[in-house]
Amino acid sequence: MSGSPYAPHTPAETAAMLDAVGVDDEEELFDIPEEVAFDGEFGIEPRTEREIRAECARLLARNDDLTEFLGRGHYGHYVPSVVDHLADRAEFITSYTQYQPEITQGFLQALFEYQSMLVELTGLSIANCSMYDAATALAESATLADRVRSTTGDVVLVPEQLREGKREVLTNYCDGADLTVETYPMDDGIVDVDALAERAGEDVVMIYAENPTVRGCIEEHLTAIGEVADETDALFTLGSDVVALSVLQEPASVGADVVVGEAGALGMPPAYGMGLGLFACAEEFLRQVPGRLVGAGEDAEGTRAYTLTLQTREQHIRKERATSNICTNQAWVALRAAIHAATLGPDGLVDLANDCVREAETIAAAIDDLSGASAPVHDRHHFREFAVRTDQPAAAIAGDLERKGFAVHVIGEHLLQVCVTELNAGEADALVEAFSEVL
Amino acid sequence: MSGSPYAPHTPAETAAMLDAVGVDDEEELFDIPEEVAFDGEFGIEPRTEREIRAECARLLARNDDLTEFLGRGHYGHYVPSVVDHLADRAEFITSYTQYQPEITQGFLQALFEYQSMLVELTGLSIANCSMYDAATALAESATLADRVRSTTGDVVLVPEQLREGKREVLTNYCDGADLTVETYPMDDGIVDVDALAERAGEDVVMIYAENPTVRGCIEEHLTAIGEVADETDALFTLGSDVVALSVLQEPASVGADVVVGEAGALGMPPAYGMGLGLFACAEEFLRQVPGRLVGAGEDAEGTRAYTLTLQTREQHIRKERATSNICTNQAWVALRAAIHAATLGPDGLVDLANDCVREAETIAAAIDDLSGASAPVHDRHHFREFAVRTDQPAAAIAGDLERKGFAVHVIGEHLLQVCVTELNAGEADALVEAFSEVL
Amino acid sequence: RHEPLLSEKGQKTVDVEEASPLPDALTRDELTLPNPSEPEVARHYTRLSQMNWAIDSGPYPLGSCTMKYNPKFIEDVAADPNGAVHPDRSDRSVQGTLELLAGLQEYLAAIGGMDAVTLQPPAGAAGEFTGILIAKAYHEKQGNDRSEVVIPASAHGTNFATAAMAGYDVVELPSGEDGRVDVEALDAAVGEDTAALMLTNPNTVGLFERDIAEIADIVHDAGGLLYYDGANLNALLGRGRPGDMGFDVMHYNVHKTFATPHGGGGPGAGPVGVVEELAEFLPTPHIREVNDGKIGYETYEPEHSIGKVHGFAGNWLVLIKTYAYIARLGDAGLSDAAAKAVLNANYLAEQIDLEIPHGPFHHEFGATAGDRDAADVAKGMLEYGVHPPTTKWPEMVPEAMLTEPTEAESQASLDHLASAFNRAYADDDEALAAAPTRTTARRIDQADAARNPRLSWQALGER
Amino acid sequence: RHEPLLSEKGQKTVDVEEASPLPDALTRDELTLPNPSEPEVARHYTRLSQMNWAIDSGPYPLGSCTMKYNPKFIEDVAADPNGAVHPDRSDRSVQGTLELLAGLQEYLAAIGGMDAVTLQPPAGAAGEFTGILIAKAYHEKQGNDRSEVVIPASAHGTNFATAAMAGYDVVELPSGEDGRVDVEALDAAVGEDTAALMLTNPNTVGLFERDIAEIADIVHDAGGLLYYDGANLNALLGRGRPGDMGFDVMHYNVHKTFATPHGGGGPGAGPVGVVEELAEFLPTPHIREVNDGKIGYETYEPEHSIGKVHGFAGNWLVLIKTYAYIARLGDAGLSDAAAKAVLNANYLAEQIDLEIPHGPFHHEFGATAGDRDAADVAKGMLEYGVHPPTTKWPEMVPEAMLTEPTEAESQASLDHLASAFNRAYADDDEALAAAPTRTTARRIDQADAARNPRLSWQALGER
Repeated sequence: MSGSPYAPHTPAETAAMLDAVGVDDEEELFDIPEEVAFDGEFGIEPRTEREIRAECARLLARNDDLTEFLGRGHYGHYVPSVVDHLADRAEFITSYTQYQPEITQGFLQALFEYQSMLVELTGLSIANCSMYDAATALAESATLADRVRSTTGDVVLVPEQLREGKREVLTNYCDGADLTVETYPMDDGIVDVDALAERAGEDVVMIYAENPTVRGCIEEHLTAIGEVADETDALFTLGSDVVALSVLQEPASVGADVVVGEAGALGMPPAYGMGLGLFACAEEFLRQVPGRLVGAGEDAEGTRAYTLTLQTREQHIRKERATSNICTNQAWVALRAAIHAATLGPDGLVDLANDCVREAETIAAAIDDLSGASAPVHDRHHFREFAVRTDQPAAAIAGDLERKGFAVHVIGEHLLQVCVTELNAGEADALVEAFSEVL
Repeated sequence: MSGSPYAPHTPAETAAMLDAVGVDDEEELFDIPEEVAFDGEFGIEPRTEREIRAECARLLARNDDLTEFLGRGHYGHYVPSVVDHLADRAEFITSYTQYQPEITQGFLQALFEYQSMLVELTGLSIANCSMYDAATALAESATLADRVRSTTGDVVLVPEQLREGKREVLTNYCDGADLTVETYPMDDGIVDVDALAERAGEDVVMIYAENPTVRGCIEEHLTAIGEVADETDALFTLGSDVVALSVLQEPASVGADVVVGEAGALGMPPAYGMGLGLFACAEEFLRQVPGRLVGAGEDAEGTRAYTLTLQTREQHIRKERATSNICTNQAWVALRAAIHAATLGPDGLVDLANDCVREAETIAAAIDDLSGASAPVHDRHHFREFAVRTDQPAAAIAGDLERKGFAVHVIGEHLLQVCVTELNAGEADALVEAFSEVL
Repeated sequence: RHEPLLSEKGQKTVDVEEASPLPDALTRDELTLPNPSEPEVARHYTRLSQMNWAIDSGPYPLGSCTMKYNPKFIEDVAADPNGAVHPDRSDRSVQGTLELLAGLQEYLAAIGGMDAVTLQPPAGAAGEFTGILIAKAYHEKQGNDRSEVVIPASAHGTNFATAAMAGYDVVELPSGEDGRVDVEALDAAVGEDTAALMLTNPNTVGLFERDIAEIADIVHDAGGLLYYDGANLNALLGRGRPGDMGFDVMHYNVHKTFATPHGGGGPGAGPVGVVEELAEFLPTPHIREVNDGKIGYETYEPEHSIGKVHGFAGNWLVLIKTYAYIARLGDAGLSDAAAKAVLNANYLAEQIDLEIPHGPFHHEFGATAGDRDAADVAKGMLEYGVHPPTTKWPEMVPEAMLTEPTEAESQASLDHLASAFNRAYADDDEALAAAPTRTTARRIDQADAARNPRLSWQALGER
Repeated sequence: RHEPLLSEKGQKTVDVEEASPLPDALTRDELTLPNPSEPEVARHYTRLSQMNWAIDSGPYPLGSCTMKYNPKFIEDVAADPNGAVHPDRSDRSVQGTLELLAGLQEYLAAIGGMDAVTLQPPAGAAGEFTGILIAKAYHEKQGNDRSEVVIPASAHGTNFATAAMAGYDVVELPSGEDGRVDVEALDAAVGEDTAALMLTNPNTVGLFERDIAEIADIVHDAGGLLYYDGANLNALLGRGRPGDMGFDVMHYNVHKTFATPHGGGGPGAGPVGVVEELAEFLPTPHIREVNDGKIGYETYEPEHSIGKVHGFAGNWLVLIKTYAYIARLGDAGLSDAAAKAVLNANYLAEQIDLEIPHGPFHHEFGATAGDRDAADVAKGMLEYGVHPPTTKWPEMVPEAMLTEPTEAESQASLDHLASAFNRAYADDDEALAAAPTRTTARRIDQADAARNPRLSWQALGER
């Protein structure tokens, strides 16, 4: 087969169609001046699907088989099979954005339910139906702050301990809005509220904090942070993830205006950083929300029906005055997260989150018992992950661990970070054993 | 969770239902006399789905990673991904037999199409919508021969070279019908027609032949065999498979009354012998066919519709006078075969079959070039597989090959058998190389 | 809503003689088949699937069929490419496969109270055939040719057909007044010609054969064997084991009891369990653990094996799913499945207006449509968006609607089902005769389809 | 046909303070969510899926969206568990992932005629943002602050929004008489403030910008860069490359050009290609081959990297599917995809009764509904079982029905689509206003939904 295997034309059909169009061959239909036409080759040899499956399997088998104790914003939880089976249904995965709601009620309802789950988890009234990932969701919250700013300032305050990728994405979005990103200090792993209060003021349009923090510490001063933001008219954006939100303080209860973070902690296996941006906010910002929103309405018979709504916020209507340029989002990943959450139910979610607390504590204590390391570095409650101080250089220890089959983060010269979920908890003893050999 | 994770009852629902039924707990509903009641334990510890997936993956990883050059009735061809994706759709795989045709038109049509493809491949008018495998299909053909016998005999004649499993299953079915299984000789891998003609006669109710034979030889005397059967009023049952039928002589054209064989050569990856019994026969035996048949009819609006038909042949109606005891069959495997055939189309099927001829020839010649082996043993055309004569004991050579990562059949003290399809053709050079080292 | 046949979407004829490297005499002339592109294949079968009811569509309360939810993860377990091996591999090269199957043999033996289990039979009916062949081989080895198999009238049709296939005469035992085996009639029917009694327990209207111990004594005293039809084992899990009740041989219907998907008709698997005395007759190959320090598991031929009932080792993909399901539930889950299956049947029975002649029933019940036609009521139920029960069987219940909700339905689902039941039962004859109207096809004339069999697109003139 | 909300099927409140090992001050009080069992989850989403149109349901001719068949095997390639790695793994431990991605970078560079490609942008719009940030970084490095981005009126809304997000003023260029860029107007609009011209080619009604060489000269002469919006690249495969036309930076929409599934809104991927001069500005991490004898591929930060546009490395699962699709088609297949996409658009155009103001078009065309309301005609098409085209956009075509069938439709499918088009177009206003009647939902009042936003089940009072 020299043509596309996915073009269904038989030679006879092609001939009939060319005839109907009135040309001898397809080339006549192209209106490309000679001077810019391409008649070279890409040099890509077509392969059969069997060959490509074998080729990609062979390539990916070159990845080392490590047990990952990695987190810092990208989390692996066990995704029940039912999530794959349902989300992979062709009617979901091969569909497009729901521009004709009468024949796309299924996906619209699923996204409406996803929004509703986020409303419950955050306590905020509005959740959109996805951003790309936690970093872009954070960045979009800054441009929202810019649009609704009630101060004269242009500073977005972020914690000094922040995943670099988030900071870089945030900076790129802030640049275009003439905002600048500055940091405030941390106190033993959580926000130094006094320092934050001192820094806050007229020039600050948004304060960002995380719970848990990038080092896995559970923030203890959320209410105080909310008060600082409130007093200085800054938007309070809280970063978290859908599993942590199941048990940690409800963002609305501490005065958060916006919640961003990683919703792909449910529904997605580790996928080299592919995520699902959670974005929720208070009712008052409804018309400034970036991204798509699904609303309930009625059809001509008065039956409840769902539709994309408030589209005048979006780029395809509002162009340069849109709330964001986002078009394609992560709808299918949101569907996966919703199915995963539904499968777990509130009991399963809370159990999962509680295990994230217990396991981190247990393993930190076991590492702390070893000579040559102390953990957790911060005297705080932890969620999923914690930092480890090492006597020897951290990079060398991580390298040794990798040779023994374990991956951990290096976050400083003498600092490692370890993340535990139910996916690797069974290997935690082996990790501690390996630590004892390489410290 | 101590109960079944697939029983949806919340404690409150269970209580309400018990109340409605008027009992305090479920145990009251069981009417089992103490003397036969079981109050022990099975000793089966429940595991989570994650644990079971890991456990089974670990177990199956203990299977050696061999390149299989194995056939002899169970063939591996590449199954396009689209087959899995479509056949795994819940509406197909979680459905039951189509006892209510008005809401199961989809599966009925798919099975009707499967039957139609077999009608085309065999040239016979009737194909059922599956038997368990080639062996049971062969056995059912003998009981059909018994029911329609026009001779006074009770002998079923089979080739001396026949897969043992087929012969054993056939014998078990024949026993109950008071039939006996006898063999006729082969001549250099195919039927010795003269010997067969001599043996045939009044006492023979059925003659079975295969094309290709169990050793991969393409039968050259089909017409003559058909004539022998015709002249002696024996039923002529021909064994084959759906790929071979795409190019080899059409069974109807050589006088076959029944075609049996392996239809799982399409649609199924190697599955430890799990198969799909092909069963087709001439119109005259319609009411003696074993197994299910899907027919076209009309609904109340006169629209074409499909339904299970001629069910009075079946056990659930006719009980001990049924044409077979078969109830659950291999419907989903038939669906897979149909999707695979549709995806290939006639061009793809013929190409696949032609490659089965060419590859076998090429590799036999390459092995023949080695000292210490000759191939093919039979001076015939081959399909997919061929026998190899070895100077050294075959079992030892096969063991050596296995240590080098290749699996072949041992079929005699100095006989091996090698089967080539597109799945292993890419490794054929390596096999020949390995042969050269171990012969 | 009509989906054309593949053949109606375009076929192609290939000149095989021309294309084949073989001599013309060995090939067919040509081959004509549909030639859709992959996108067309995907749409065709996606559409067909949407025209098909399934357990994932809603309740499927077919009595004696046990259509329960099929956990999705068992599909992923079965899809492991390391399990995709050829059956002729050497034992030492497929230790993983053998260990898993040996583990399943043990699970099933424990659940049935049996001493040994073969996994070879590819379906329940094949299991019956295997079991009866084992009984026959046992009697023959005893030098004791027997000619009859006794079967209650309420048994599945397969029992009768199986006995006949194995060459036995069938002695049909009418149901007793209470819907169970009439022990006196059994005593009269059993004798020196009795090879076996085939019994379903609970029986096909969900009644436990309370006299099973006495029944077993009668059959055993006459030198016969007791065969257990596993169709209703789901109701007994953890509360009764055929082996403890005196059964000598049994089959398991894994799709009914262990949630393997039925696939629109199959594949199933019908493992057979036997007591120690019968183990030597099991089909070949059988799997056992070895402890000679070399390999862990091996296949072998039992000493007096009946040979084979399947060309290879049965339906592997179904067996591995069975293993995964049993492992998921464990003792407590299996026991709960039975409890909830029985609760659901009893709860549903409370909600419907139809009379149920026999009880106390377990996981299923035979309601009677009385003076209504059960098949018509079933069509009426289609109108209300559910799949109806099995109709007009077993015969001991007039106009029977044999109903088995399984443990996988919620209270809300049962209420919905009951409502459909009651509405259809209350509909007038005219409405029932017109039903269904909202389905892919309207009422299909099955009698006409049987009178004028058109079994292929060729027969429709579509080639 | 209505499917209740999950919340309507039963919720549960968990006392989190009680359940959590954390101090109460650090936890929420309680959590209330639906608690369906797995069987109920399966039925809920199975039902929802059946209420959703998809490419596997039928043609999806949304202009500029390029909804083509998604080969199934690319899903299996993406499901490989060996690819499920964390982004913070060391380079040496994920050589397979890096090699595959490096291979994709090369494929895309060859197809676009670019020198370097980043795979990080998670969607087309993110690709635009990346490209414009690169242009901005380039100008800044030149010490050459520019404030404007020029965009034709017919461009996608994302172009305008992207330029604004990057801090640029937008200069909108009205379409010329012939539907293409008016070169004189462009000449007038471009100057020393011009950072870039963003251009889609073929444009959004399928017209090739024949003057592209002159356009490129004008922009380049003014010191600006040329940005290529890859939305319509499917039409050019093998016949024209943005790099050869003078474009400096471009994004690829992999779902449009390379058949990755759109997933009901996403995820996508928007790789960005640049000419050599701009490679130093690409996002970090970038992937390159190393030849120091140790490892094969590494990630690194380009010298003047713009930093990041995604928290990690983009949408991996989409990228691997892209690789598999390109590998499947190869040169000839890609070229044929473009040929058939253009043939299909032209054939379909021949079959419909609506006027098409501009041509010659390639893979899509902007038909006009004339004095009919395009959105109403679209609803009318739903009545005939197809998905309608994009409506009322771009504005250069009055009552536009922007139609793109893609290469994946057969002649029969196009005929069916044309028939739906023509029937709806011929229906009277009343019929159109009443349409659709046979869909899951009837016509939905979107204005009312926007006036009274209810965006959660809580807002519906369903908690």
